[in-house]
Amino acid sequence: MKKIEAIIRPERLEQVKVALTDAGYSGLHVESVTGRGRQRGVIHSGRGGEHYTIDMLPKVKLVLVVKDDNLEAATNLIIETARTGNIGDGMLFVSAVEDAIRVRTGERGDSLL
Amino acid sequence: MKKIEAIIRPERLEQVKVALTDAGYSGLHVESVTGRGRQRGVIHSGRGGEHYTIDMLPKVKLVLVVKDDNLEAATNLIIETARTGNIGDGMLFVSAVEDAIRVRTGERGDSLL
Amino acid sequence: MKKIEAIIRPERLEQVKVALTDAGYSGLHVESVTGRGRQRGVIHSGRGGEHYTIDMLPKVKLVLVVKDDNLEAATNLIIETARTGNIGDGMLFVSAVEDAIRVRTGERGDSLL
Amino acid sequence: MDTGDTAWIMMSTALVLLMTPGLAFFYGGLVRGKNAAATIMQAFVMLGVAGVAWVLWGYSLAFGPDLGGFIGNLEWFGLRNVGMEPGPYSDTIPHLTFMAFQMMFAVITPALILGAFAERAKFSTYLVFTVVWMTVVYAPLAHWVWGGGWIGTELGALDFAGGTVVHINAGAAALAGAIFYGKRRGVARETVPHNVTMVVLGTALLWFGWFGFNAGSALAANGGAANAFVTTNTAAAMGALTWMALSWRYTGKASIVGTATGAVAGLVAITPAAGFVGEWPATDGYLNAFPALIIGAAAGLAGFYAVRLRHKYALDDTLDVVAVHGICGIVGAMLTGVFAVSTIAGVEGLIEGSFDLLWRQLFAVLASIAWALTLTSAILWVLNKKMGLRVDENAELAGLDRSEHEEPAYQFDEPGLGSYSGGVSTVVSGPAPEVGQAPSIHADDEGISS
Amino acid sequence: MDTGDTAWIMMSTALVLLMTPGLAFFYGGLVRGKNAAATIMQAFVMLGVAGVAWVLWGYSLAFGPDLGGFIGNLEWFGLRNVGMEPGPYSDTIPHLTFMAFQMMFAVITPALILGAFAERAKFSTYLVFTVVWMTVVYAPLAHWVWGGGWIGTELGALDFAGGTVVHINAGAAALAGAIFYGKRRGVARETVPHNVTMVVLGTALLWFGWFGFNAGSALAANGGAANAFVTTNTAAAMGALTWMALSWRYTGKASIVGTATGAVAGLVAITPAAGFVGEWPATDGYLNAFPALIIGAAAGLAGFYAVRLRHKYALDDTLDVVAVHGICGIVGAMLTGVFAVSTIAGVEGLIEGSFDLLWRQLFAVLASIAWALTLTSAILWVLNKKMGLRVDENAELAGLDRSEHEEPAYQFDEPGLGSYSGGVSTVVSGPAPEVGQAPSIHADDEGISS
Amino acid sequence: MDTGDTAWIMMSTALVLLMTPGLAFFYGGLVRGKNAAATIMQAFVMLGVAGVAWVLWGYSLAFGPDLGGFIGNLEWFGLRNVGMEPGPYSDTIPHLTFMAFQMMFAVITPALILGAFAERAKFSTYLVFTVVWMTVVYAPLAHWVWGGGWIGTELGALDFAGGTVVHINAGAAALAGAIFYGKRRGVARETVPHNVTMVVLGTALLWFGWFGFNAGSALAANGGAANAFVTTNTAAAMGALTWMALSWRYTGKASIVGTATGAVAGLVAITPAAGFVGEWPATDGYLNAFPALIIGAAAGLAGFYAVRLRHKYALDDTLDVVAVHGICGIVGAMLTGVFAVSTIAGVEGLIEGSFDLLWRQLFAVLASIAWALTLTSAILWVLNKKMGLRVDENAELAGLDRSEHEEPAYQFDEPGLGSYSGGVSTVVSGPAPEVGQAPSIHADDEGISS
Ligand SMILES: Nc1ncnc2c1ncn2[C@@H]1O[C@H](COP(=O)(O)OP(=O)(O)O)[C@@H](O)[C@H]1O
Ligand SMILES: Nc1ncnc2c1ncn2[C@@H]1O[C@H](COP(=O)(O)OP(=O)(O)O)[C@@H](O)[C@H]1O
Ligand SMILES: Nc1ncnc2c1ncn2[C@@H]1O[C@H](COP(=O)(O)OP(=O)(O)O)[C@@H](O)[C@H]1O
Repeated sequence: MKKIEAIIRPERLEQVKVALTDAGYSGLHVESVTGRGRQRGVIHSGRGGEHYTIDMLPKVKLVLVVKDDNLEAATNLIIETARTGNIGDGMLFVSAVEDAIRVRTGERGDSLL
Repeated sequence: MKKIEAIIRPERLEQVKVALTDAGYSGLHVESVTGRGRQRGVIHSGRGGEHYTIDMLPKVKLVLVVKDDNLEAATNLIIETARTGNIGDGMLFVSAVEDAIRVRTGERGDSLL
Repeated sequence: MKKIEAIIRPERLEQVKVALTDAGYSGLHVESVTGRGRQRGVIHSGRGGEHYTIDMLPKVKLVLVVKDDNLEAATNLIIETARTGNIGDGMLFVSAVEDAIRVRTGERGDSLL
Repeated sequence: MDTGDTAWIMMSTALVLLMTPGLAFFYGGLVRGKNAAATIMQAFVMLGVAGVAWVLWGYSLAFGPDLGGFIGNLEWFGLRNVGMEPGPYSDTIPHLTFMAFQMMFAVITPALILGAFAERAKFSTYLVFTVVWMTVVYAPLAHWVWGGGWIGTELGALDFAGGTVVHINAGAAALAGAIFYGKRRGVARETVPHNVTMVVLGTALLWFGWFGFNAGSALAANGGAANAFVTTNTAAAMGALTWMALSWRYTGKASIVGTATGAVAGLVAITPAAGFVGEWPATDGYLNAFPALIIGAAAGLAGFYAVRLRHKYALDDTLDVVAVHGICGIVGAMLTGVFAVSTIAGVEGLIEGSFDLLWRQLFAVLASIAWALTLTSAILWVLNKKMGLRVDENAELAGLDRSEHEEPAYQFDEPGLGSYSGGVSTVVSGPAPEVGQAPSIHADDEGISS
Repeated sequence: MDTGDTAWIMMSTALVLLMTPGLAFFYGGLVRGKNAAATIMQAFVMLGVAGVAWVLWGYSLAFGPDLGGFIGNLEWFGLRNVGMEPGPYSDTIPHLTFMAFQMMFAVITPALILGAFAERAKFSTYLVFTVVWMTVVYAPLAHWVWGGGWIGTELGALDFAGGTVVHINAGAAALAGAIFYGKRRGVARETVPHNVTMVVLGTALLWFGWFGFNAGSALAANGGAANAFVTTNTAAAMGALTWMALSWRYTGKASIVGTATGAVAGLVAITPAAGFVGEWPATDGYLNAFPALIIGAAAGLAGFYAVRLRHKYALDDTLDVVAVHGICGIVGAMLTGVFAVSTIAGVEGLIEGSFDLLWRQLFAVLASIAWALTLTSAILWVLNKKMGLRVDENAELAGLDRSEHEEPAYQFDEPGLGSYSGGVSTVVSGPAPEVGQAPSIHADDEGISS
Repeated sequence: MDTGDTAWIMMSTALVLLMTPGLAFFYGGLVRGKNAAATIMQAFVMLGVAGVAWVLWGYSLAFGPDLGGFIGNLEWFGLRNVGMEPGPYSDTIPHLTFMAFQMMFAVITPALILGAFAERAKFSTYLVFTVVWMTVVYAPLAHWVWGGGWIGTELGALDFAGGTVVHINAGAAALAGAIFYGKRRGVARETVPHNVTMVVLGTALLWFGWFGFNAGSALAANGGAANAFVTTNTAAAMGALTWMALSWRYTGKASIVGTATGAVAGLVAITPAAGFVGEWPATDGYLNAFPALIIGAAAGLAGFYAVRLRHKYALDDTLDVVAVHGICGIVGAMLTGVFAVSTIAGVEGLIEGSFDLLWRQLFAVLASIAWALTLTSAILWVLNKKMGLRVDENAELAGLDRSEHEEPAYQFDEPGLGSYSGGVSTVVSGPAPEVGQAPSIHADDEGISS
């Protein structure tokens, strides 16, 4: 089992979700984060006619645990749907998950995903 | 060291926290997430007399890092306390943690957990 | 690649961010969490002249994915900058990351970090 | 008819109207976020419920031609012959204006009670309760005190703007409410207010509107109104400072919510007294500010310790209606008997040496409590049997916003993020579920029971 | 001059002023969080825009000396000779007070329209639109109805406080707006209100202010004002209950936002009727409350089903201005023809047996719709060509708060946390970008296009 | 006595009362979320503090029988002989009403100052400061200008509703405050407003209340009040548009907070002038709107550039009180000398060819600044020695809501989630810590110092 953590633009979440649903990935969860990378920040205008650069930008972290076999496909799907081609599109990290358990039933393993 | 990430119902968090305390797990943290799985969504009523289904549901992600030996016990405790038997009870993921460090003292390792 | 998850005081985030920038770590993201550990909680005063202890404290989870070589340096930097010496300074967890991908370009691996 | 008086009472009516949303925000800020919108709704909807019931039958029962000192008859049903000319209660303002002014009192009084059973009340039962309560409990008491009934005319107790009719009445009903509804689930003693800024907003609107409540009760724009205006502000200010000082004494911190609550406590206590107290001693007008200062301070003290006492006992009067409206209302009604002066009130209070008024005040207080407590208990007992007072456990844990209205108060984030949000993916507009057979708050979930 | 009348109309003017922020919060609560501040701004800024334009030319065009029944001339430009003495419209209040009272109507009417194209309007074009619209559409219609023009004097249709001038006018303009602006991107049918508590706050301020709007339109503190005050409150209460009941019927839940909307619908519908209806039947004053109750209920019904109907069609009238102001305005204007009674209105409505007024009302309604729809469409067509009505897709997805104002509504958390926050690290105060060539909302980003 | 005048001034008093909560929200929205409740509290508590101090000694010092043109004596202590009959300041309203109206000015003026040292002030010291300041700085200045003292009677400078007494006074005190309190920790130049919707709410309440402030200062419901009402609205509208245009010019975006601030700037500047300007030129009443339009525009310009200037220097006047109240107050006081006309003000301004008034205005401005700056500095210097003005670093970083009041403004989420929430697990109600020895905000933590 692999965990995909994709930090993407909030505006793209809806499309990515739909794409994942269509591809059969129903389980997922998202968190609200702020991040920085290449993108320098977001501009805020003050009442004195100034610009402030806020160095942390609002992003969404989408977390998806998949079977090892689906990793490549899910990764590509997310990347392609989330991409706009501009700085700030985000990053995706992959790590290993050892077990998954359904709280309701206590079932374990790959079959839950 | 193992990391347990349990995505559970917000309404059950208090009980799970108490159960963990009683069992001696004092350290933990929680995040507010929204997720979807088997549960189809939450219903919202509009002023025009319609129902909207919001496909993402509010959940809590409880994160607990435990010694390898305690994994099974902690997992079971969380599952049992968080369970209501209805769809939407959540999922629990386990992954490996390589190190833990206390910021205040710089101490490392299993003994912190 | 390693993932550092540092749960620190919200008040120290700004300094840690600046220190990381100065040391050349530009990419990172943060999440708002509440946690408990050694610290017993935060006090709330009610209108009836009572104190309530809220057992969960607001913390920031700073997430930083680094090359294996930089793990030690980044960890120390965070610990030192986030430390105040009082209970409640937080914990830092390290785990393995298998891959990193830039959404915009599809590039992979260590060189992104 | 006098245009100045009419202008002032129309304006006062508008001010009192604003108190109900003020109360909605005061209460709404104090509850937990998952009940914020539902609590605000419970207060706000009274503008509709009592607004309609009052013009239909409420006004006629309370102020219509007297039946044996006990209640008005239904001659004025649907505002029959309540018109643009002055009515029996004032020569200088239109009868309709007097009716509208009184309506706003009938709107806010049932809303006050909801604080006792906030965060667990079933909305449908609540609506039935308020209609019955306004008709059966409120209208007769208003008649007794102001509509030509026995308390005002025979007993001769004083109640300038609603110490008995509004606050003691609501406070006693709240006691019955807290008992009959029972405790909230999973709440140790008190919860943390979800929005302190909203509490202050509500308090500000209440304070602002209370000038209409009290100074408007003079039914004229004259010196009496001016006096009521000043005593009102002074008691509120003193109540706020007193409560703030007490919270500071006990926790080492000045409580913001406590300061706001103290202002409300002061306003409650001055309500029955506002237009009757002022000069002290009467002979040379020395220290006109003191009666109101003392009443405000007494209200702050009484309210604060009543809240502490309530914490000691098992009573889950969620928003402390008994303490703030019941106890402070009693304090105000009794101190009216102390500080009333003949030059203003036309009757001597204790400071002019007469115990007489004090006894009459006590009697009126006890009669109001007995009346409200008994009847409210009876109503709640029946409603509990027939409809159920509370939502079920799942609904209570999920919060009333979601379970009773399917409308969370806040959705700050982008769809798919944050707490109660999510992308609107499907719009299901039919088939309509039957009324009464409400759907589960989850699309495919039988509930979230433990 | 009468001090009581003057006091009441000054106060009414202040009350109507407060309705524009009220509307700002009503609308602001209904939109998504990323557009909250921008939507509030669009309403709030009308206090500035129309506040200046009205004293310069608007008042003179609408109420200045008549030119052929069609428009006022510019003799009163810049308030020339509009002074402290009574003017032609009332003997008992200063001319300036009448002017100020009317100004507040000119402030809120353009603001009403923005609900139709909320969440996508370009701010600069919006400003130009409102100035042109107030001058070209609003001022003439106000003149026709109240300023000595043909609808009021020749046709003899009734409009007490703005059924045609304000609500039908704004509703028809909103229809044009929804069509010309087109649908929001990525929104299926409706979005979830981001802050229900703010919706209720806005409704409360609207209801409070509406007493000035309607009872103030009597231009005196007399029985007529008292009657308008009571009909206003009654229709609002009944509208709220009606809409609540309907939402309950269809979803099994009492909608909070629906109850608030129902109150607004009732207020809209009673506006043209407020000072003309009341007694029913006129002879013995029986059931004075009923005309307003019926108008409120009709507004709740009409508004509710109009919203449902709108959902069926592709029209993205974001905040249902057509339904709530257009349709309910028409309902009110027509029912004025039904319930007007000669003792109050000086002319017989249908309940006194005469169809005459009803036809005149219908004609006035149709004329207002035709006028507003045609001219608003023409203005929007031109503005779309010249300036563009909408923001681009990136800006719309990011939300107007960030893209049009660079000021997110909320920043609750510590810098670096939560949604739209972050540590303020660099302050760039120059070089100033050229006006019109607005910088990207991201510091080094060409936009977020898909 | 006149009922219309009395109705208007009672209503005006209520309106001015509402300005203090309005200011609380204006300021509260501008600060960071961790200081929101505390900032609101600092303004709100003035209703208690000044409300009590004023009826005890404040009114007597400011308006009581004159002592050498400098201050009133204490004959009216505790409202002794301040009663329901008209007093020396007006024949048509009760003395108590005049007293109450003036009280609301004494409530809001100290609250204005807090913006200069927001986000770092120690609450206990702040309370002491406000009581002393109201007594030592405000009361004498009010006496000089309005209470029969030397500025009003001998110098003959004009101040209709508080340009010197309220705004310049508070602005100069704010300058001393920003200097003595010093800069906030870790704040580069400015922070991001945590709630723009709250800023607009505050502005709306201020604007609404300002009609009472200015038009109420006519002390009658007459043509003069009507004129003050209109000039007030016009200057506010123009101030808002001017500031909006300037922010657009510099950032390419229309600033929402800037537009709101511009409205406040316009309201500040028109305050001394409201009832004295209008006709221009006086002879044929041409262009009555223009003086107010010019004053509003001047205020927008002056305020905007004063904010920019302040950013250039090290002064941490957190919420720009010096710019918005000090500078715009000076602009208004001076332009009163320009636009006052003899038909309204009884004295000729510059536009009628006389420089005389302008010099008197300048002298009054300079005297007010010198007075307020010197005395406020002295008070702050002493308080800093004796009590300390600021909270310590840990408290400032944690935010005043938690450190000074232990009441975070917002707790939106379920217990255990989100920012400042958590399950209430233990209720510790005793033993009470000693006053002054406040507990740490963390249950077992010695603080969060770096
Ligand atoms: N090393 C890292 N560790 C943790 N998060 C990172 C790291 N690098 C980037 N991120 C996250 O990824 C987001 C996108 O990165 P960014 O460089 O802005 O986009 P792009 O890939 O288009 O240049 C950042 O906002 C941040 O949240
Ligand atoms: N593959 C997955 N990856 C990430 N999160 C998941 C995954 N599957 C489920 N979840 C999370 O677990 C939650 C519970 O799952 P759900 O299917 O609704 O409950 P149940 O197990 O009772 O059927 C979801 O809301 C989602 O947040
Ligand atoms: N075992 C754990 N699993 C997950 N989070 C933990 C664990 N232990 C501590 N934490 C997190 O670390 C934070 C700091 O720990 P705490 O014990 O309060 O500080 P200190 O290290 O100064 O004693 C806690 O608030 C909690 O969020």
